[in-house]
Amino acid sequence: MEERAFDTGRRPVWCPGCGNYGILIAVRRALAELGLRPEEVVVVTGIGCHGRISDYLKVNAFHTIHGRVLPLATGIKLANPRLTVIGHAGDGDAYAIGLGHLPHAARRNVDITYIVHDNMVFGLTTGQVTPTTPLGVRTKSTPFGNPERPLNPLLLALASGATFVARGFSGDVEHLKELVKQGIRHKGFAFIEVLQPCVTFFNTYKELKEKVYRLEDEGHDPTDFEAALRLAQREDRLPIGVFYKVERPTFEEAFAHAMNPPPALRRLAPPDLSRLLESFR
Amino acid sequence: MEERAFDTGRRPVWCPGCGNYGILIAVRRALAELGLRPEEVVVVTGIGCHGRISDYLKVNAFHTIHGRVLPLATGIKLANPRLTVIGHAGDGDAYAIGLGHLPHAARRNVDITYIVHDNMVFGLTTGQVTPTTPLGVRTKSTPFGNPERPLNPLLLALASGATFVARGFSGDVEHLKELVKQGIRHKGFAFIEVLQPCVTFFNTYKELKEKVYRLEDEGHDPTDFEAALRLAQREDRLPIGVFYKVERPTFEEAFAHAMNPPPALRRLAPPDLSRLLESFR
Amino acid sequence: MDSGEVYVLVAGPAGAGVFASSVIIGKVLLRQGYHVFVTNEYPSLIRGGQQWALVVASPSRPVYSHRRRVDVLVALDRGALLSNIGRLHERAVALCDAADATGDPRVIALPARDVVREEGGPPVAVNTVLVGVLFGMLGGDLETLKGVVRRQFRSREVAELNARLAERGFHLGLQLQGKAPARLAPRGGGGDELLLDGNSALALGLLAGGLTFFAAYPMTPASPILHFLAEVQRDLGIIVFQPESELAAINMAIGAAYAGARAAVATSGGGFSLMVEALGQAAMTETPIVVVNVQRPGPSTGMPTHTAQGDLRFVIHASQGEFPRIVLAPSNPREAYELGCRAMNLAWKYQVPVIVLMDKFLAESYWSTEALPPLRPEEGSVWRGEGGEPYARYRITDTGVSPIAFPGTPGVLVYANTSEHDEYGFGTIDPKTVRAMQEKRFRKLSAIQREAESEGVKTYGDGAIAIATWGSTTMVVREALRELEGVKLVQVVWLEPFPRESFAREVGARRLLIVENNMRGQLASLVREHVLREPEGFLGRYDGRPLDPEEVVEFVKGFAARG
Amino acid sequence: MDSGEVYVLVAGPAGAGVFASSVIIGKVLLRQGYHVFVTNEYPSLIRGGQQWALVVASPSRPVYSHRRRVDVLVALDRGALLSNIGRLHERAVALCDAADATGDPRVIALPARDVVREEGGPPVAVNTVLVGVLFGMLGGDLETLKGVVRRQFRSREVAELNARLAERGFHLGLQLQGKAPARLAPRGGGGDELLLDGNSALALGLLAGGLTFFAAYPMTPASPILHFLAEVQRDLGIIVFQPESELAAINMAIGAAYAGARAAVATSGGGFSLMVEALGQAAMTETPIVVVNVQRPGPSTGMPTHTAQGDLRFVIHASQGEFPRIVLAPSNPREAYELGCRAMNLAWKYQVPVIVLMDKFLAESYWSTEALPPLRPEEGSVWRGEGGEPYARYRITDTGVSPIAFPGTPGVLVYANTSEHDEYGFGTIDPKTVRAMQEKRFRKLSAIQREAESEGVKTYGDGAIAIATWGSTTMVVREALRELEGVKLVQVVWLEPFPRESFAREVGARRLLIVENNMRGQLASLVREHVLREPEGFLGRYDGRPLDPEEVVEFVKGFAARG
Ligand SMILES: Cc1ncc(C[n+]2csc(CCOP(=O)(O)OP(=O)(O)O)c2C)c(N)n1
Ligand SMILES: Cc1ncc(C[n+]2csc(CCOP(=O)(O)OP(=O)(O)O)c2C)c(N)n1
Ligand code: SF4
Ligand code: SF4
Ligand SMILES: [Mg+2]
Ligand SMILES: [Mg+2]
Repeated sequence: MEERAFDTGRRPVWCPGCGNYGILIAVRRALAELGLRPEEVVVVTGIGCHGRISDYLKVNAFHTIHGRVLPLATGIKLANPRLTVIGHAGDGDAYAIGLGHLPHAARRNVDITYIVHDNMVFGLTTGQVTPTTPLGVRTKSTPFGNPERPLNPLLLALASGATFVARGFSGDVEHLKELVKQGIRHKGFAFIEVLQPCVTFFNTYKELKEKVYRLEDEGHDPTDFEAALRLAQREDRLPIGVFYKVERPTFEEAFAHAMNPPPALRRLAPPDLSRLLESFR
Repeated sequence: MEERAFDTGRRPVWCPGCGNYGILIAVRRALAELGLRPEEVVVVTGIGCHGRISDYLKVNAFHTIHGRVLPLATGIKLANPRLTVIGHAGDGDAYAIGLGHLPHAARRNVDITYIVHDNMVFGLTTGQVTPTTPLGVRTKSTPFGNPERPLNPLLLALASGATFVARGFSGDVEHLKELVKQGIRHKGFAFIEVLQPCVTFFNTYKELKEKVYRLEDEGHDPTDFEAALRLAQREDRLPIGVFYKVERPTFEEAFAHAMNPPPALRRLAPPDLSRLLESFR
Repeated sequence: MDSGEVYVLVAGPAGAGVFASSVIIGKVLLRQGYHVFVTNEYPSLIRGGQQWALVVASPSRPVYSHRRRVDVLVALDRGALLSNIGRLHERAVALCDAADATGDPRVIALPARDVVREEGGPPVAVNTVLVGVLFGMLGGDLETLKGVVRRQFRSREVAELNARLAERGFHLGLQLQGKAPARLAPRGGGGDELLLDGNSALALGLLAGGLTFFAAYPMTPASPILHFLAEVQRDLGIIVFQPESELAAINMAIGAAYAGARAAVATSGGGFSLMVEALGQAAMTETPIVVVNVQRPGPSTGMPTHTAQGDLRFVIHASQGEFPRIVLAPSNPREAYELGCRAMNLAWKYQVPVIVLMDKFLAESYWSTEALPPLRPEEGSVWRGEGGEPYARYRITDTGVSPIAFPGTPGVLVYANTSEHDEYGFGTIDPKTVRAMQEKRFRKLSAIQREAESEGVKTYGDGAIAIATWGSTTMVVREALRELEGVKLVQVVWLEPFPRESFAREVGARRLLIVENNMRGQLASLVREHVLREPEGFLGRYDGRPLDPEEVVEFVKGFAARG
Repeated sequence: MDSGEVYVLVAGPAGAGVFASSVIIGKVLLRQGYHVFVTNEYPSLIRGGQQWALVVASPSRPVYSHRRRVDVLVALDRGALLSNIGRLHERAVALCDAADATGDPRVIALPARDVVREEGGPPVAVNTVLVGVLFGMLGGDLETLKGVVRRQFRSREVAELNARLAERGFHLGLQLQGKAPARLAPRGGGGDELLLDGNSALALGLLAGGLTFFAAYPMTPASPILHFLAEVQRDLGIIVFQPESELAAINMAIGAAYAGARAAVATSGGGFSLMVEALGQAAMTETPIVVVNVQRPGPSTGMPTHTAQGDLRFVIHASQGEFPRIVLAPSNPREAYELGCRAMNLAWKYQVPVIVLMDKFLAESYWSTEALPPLRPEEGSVWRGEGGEPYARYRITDTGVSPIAFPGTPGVLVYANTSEHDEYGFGTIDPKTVRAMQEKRFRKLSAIQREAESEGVKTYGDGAIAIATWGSTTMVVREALRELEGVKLVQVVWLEPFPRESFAREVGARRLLIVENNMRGQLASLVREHVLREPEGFLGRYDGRPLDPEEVVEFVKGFAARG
């Protein structure tokens, strides 16, 4: 497969310089390098600038409502575990309105990859505060500065029991591509937080460029949970890479009784209810 | 104030032996010992067995819908910071349907006390799985055993930036009372997870009795975040007490401009809009 | 008493086995060839509240609902005796343990607790003894009783203990035959019949309709659907589970349906409220989905364990914007089964959300029901990838229905989009396309409307007065019809789209009364809107209880008398 | 051109200053004594999409809405020129930079970018030059223009730069006066008038109604209300913030209102969907709350930046169970201001949820508006603890309204309960109490209905044909009325409770047409339901655009011609 096999040919409408371009390319390349066929992949996208990615990724897609990427993706994966399911959410989508689903997807360990385009701002609605906007930043909804301490998504994912926790940077496409590949290969819930500058409403490009470094460069054992917790709290510099990784049974496995074939591939037939009816006699 | 000043005189309808009794008594005593007057306290209760507590606590109360204790309590506190606001939620209420609010209340650091009656089961709806039900446990909705790894509420609260994180046990009323007092005194978001056996649907009383120990007994510095993270992960034994405590500005302080007097105590008067209208000329 | 009917009320505190006893009594009567109906009332408490269950049985005619009559009260504690004795008629009797008895001459004190103690049973088993007494007194069949009792318990030991207790009670009862306010007249038959509650029937219907994915967050009175399906999931090889909220449940179900599962969810009003946004998502993406709403009294938390029909307008109009949907309301378990299956098939045929509107009274009452007809899932408008033009998920067609393919189909990409989109699913704001898409979605409505007209209205009896109802209230009115002449009952089964022509035709020039379990007359408002007709009378009940047939009779007679 | 009116279309890519230019043009015209209307259209994109704004001005009569006419196109790039030139009439002109020009004789190529470069401005400032050209050509007043331009920018330096650019453009424009398709005829006055958009007006109304707590999660097209209030919160000493979701927003607002704040929230359809459960909570606890829903086309995500009136039935029936509520729909900024304040006062008077239903066309269009009348908050049914009997939050009263006290009131405990409750707020299932509470809540409706009848319907003109509308469509029809004779416009301002008597009286025996920005005729369905009358005709538009006055004229004339 080539990268362009995953290109719908539509021209992205993101602002020039937007970090979403880097993510788009990283994902296309990852899919191509994994040798996946477009029809066996489903992306689920939230509402926001990030969500446009389903117009540009030539795979199956569900552009869902704001904040519900995880339940949608979970339903898809359970119905047909043979599909490769990837969720794309924004920081507003994932950490504001949709936050209630994240810890559950993590502990449930459903085998999907969840890529959060974290630009620390609501892009599509023209620049309001999100849960990851730094303290004090002025936005349209915080004209006197954000009064809320930002959320630490990595720490939250770790605390929730996620089995694969990584951070990427849209400005390092090759590295991000590798993370996406690892995330897709990981059997279980893969959480990838991507630092993605929004050049129009919160341009963090320069600062991120300076602060970001690859975990591999300083050495880190991704099976070390304590170390992952510590690294996730680092603020002076921002490590990118796989913070933590562990194998655990996936949620689909709990439904082995329903997977032969899975619901989506089942031939319709009248069920035999006679045994069930016994209890009503 | 005496404990019975906080008794509505209604007889609780909880099952005999239910852990909610212990919580009720601990809260009444805490309020009495803090010398609070019933009319300056508001409890917000969720839907579930725990939520009945507002029938038995003689203070102001809002018995809200399932899962919304935190936003309700936040609104109340912002409107009138002079009130002492206490939220009571169940594990279903707080960690299932209402989980999306917890990390935000924590990082926002609104000055309320949040007491979670964690019986690891949906009590009022007659015994289904919740996010804290241990793996493998059979309930009405998991007749073949719970397939989901339980959530660790303390770890989650710590990861979310809560400024006061504690665990209590309904079977140790005196100790719980002290925690509630500390929680109420804490200026900021105080999270108190209470282990509360449900004798009818998931009787953990014996096991908890064995596993629980007081943090004070082994010594712990509640300003040590790393230690708190470690203790929160302990499973062989279950420490109760204050895991972590730190002072940070509260959310109300961000609205100092609106607090003289606060919205709830404002005299109604037509606002002067003339300055605002200038921008429309 | 007339025609051998018997009305038994079992009452006691929560946890004392009131419901189990009522089902045992109902099943014994069913096995003895009776038509049976069982209903109950209980507070939203785990312990401490009083609850009751009424068993009605007739040897000769279908029992549609309860009545106010009680022949025998089985009181499981003194509180139950005190709070229910007022419901007994003159010749009725109350059975209770000696320690609970009062001086009322109708009270029969029995050594029930002693029997339990002698047999080494737990205190709670006193109900089994009293059920035994009941059948001894009424002249029931001991073996049938013991058989039913045994099957109620999983553990063999407990089953045998309870069979013994029932037998001992039975012998005590034999001595009371003189006091019996009724006598059983066993008839043959009943072998094929089921004693079925609305929730289970609905669940069976969903299964018959091909259900493979069910997600629900518990909510009284819909939770038993989840419990039932969770229990049978391994037998049927389907996915059943409880996610973190109703928001999660419906979005997972929509995801599953998009992927190709036959998915449904069930909840009550508060949970339905949380599903409103996703309902619109299902509509916009044309993802088939069945949503069951088992109504309880609102607003808000309201009365979790009581009954109402207050959500009709809500479910018809829920979610922003305009889209076609189907709303079906069964009145009894048989219809719950049929409409559960029909809902699945309609959703997959038209790719619209289908809502099944139940209520607590239907959901948690039991009716003896003839063997369920075999029903089957229909593939609907699914497209499994047989060649042709390039696949477009939202192909504009004459019927408005576009073939639905599932991801994974070779050579096909499926793009579902909650934003307004073109035929391929790509977002668009082009006014022509937008309009065409909106019209495409609504074009389905003409076929759906035809189905509504052809099967959306049922009638019973005839006369110069028409009574219109929907849902379980239909059963109450059917019961009332026994005492009414000149009345035609018009049951609206399809509430949306409203079968306006059939309804108008069936009502004709009759004077029209509407009876509903709500305050404001929601069916009445639909009749005004769609038939431009003001009903001549409205009877509503809104205290959390189903209507009594007696009050319906009184209302209709009063109306007829006024001319 | 007739009566000195002028229709200017500004078009360009997102980020090029289309809206800012249109507001500058509008304000200059306003200052020159014109009646002004500005509306716009844009895709839901931050960059890259084409957007436009139309400015309509008349020296002599109020402008109610847009028309299809365009006299001058100000094209900020070539794409804008190409995609909008088709909208120009024969004598119209298009102003653009020389590099963007085409051969169309109506196109006037200008050295706009050169001017910007010479003055050292950023490329985006080309719009200011072209606005200058426009006023030079039309004969506007330079000082007024420069004043308005200056005030548009915060930084003094940028303001001066833009004033210079406008002046240079103005001088270029002076040379084009011969080509001008219209000429400004400055009149006096206009000093007190505002150029006000619906969203800001609504926000001002909430403030006038005593708003002290506002929480909203951004959602187009309601977000500007949040932005406006967030900006002014310190001036007014109120709490404004953005929580994690709409679920949080409304529940916080309800908490704040319970505690004693005057609280409101604003959202669009998807967010309203998420507020449905809490709406019922407000109703059951009788906590006053104002919910603003700025409609956009659904279903689901639909078209975020476009307009529709598709949520009417939804908001009237949202949430389980039955409870009274009020739904108000302003048609223009003046009404948005008045009804914003009225909504607050009604909510606190009756302790019911009040919904203000706006739409994108109203919310983001600007109308020149006379100085706003001073309005004031009314205390309503608040009880500040002056003695008497022991306080009961849900005291049963003749009006159904129970005095509302706030926690902290000495000697008083306030228990709000979403479960059905007794007078003190304690949970109950007692049938009598339950019924009494339900009746108490609905008893408010008779007073509310009287208010609806007295102020819920407005009319314009008269004749044998009645046209009924609601919301911003009213403005389009008022514009159309200029070309129609014998038509009475009946605007329904209160949609719930429906002012059935006033409506029926105002329509009388006239033939009734209904015009709405939706497909299915939702006001029409209310008329059927409440007035038992089938409208003789319906005109709906559902492509995300407001109706054009021209199509209304055509529709009405066609109808009249058919007899
Ligand atoms: C229920 C609901 N509320 C609000 C919105 C409006 N909305 C659309 S996108 C968005 C925020 C997007 O922010 P984020 O997820 O960070 O995405 P970004 O645009 O930054 O990529 C919001 C609030 C919506 N579509 N639905
Ligand atoms: C929106 C909504 N969904 C579901 C319910 C039904 N419900 C009532 S209580 C409850 C669970 C209670 O569990 P928990 O919070 O653990 O409280 P407990 O009874 O164990 O104290 C549920 C699901 C509801 N009231 N509202
Ligand atoms: S607004 Fe920000 S996130 Fe959105 S496209 Fe532009 S740069 Fe990217
Ligand atoms: S069901 Fe459990 S939590 Fe509820 S009252 Fe009984 S013991 Fe307590
Ligand atoms: Mg973002
Ligand atoms: Mg619980």
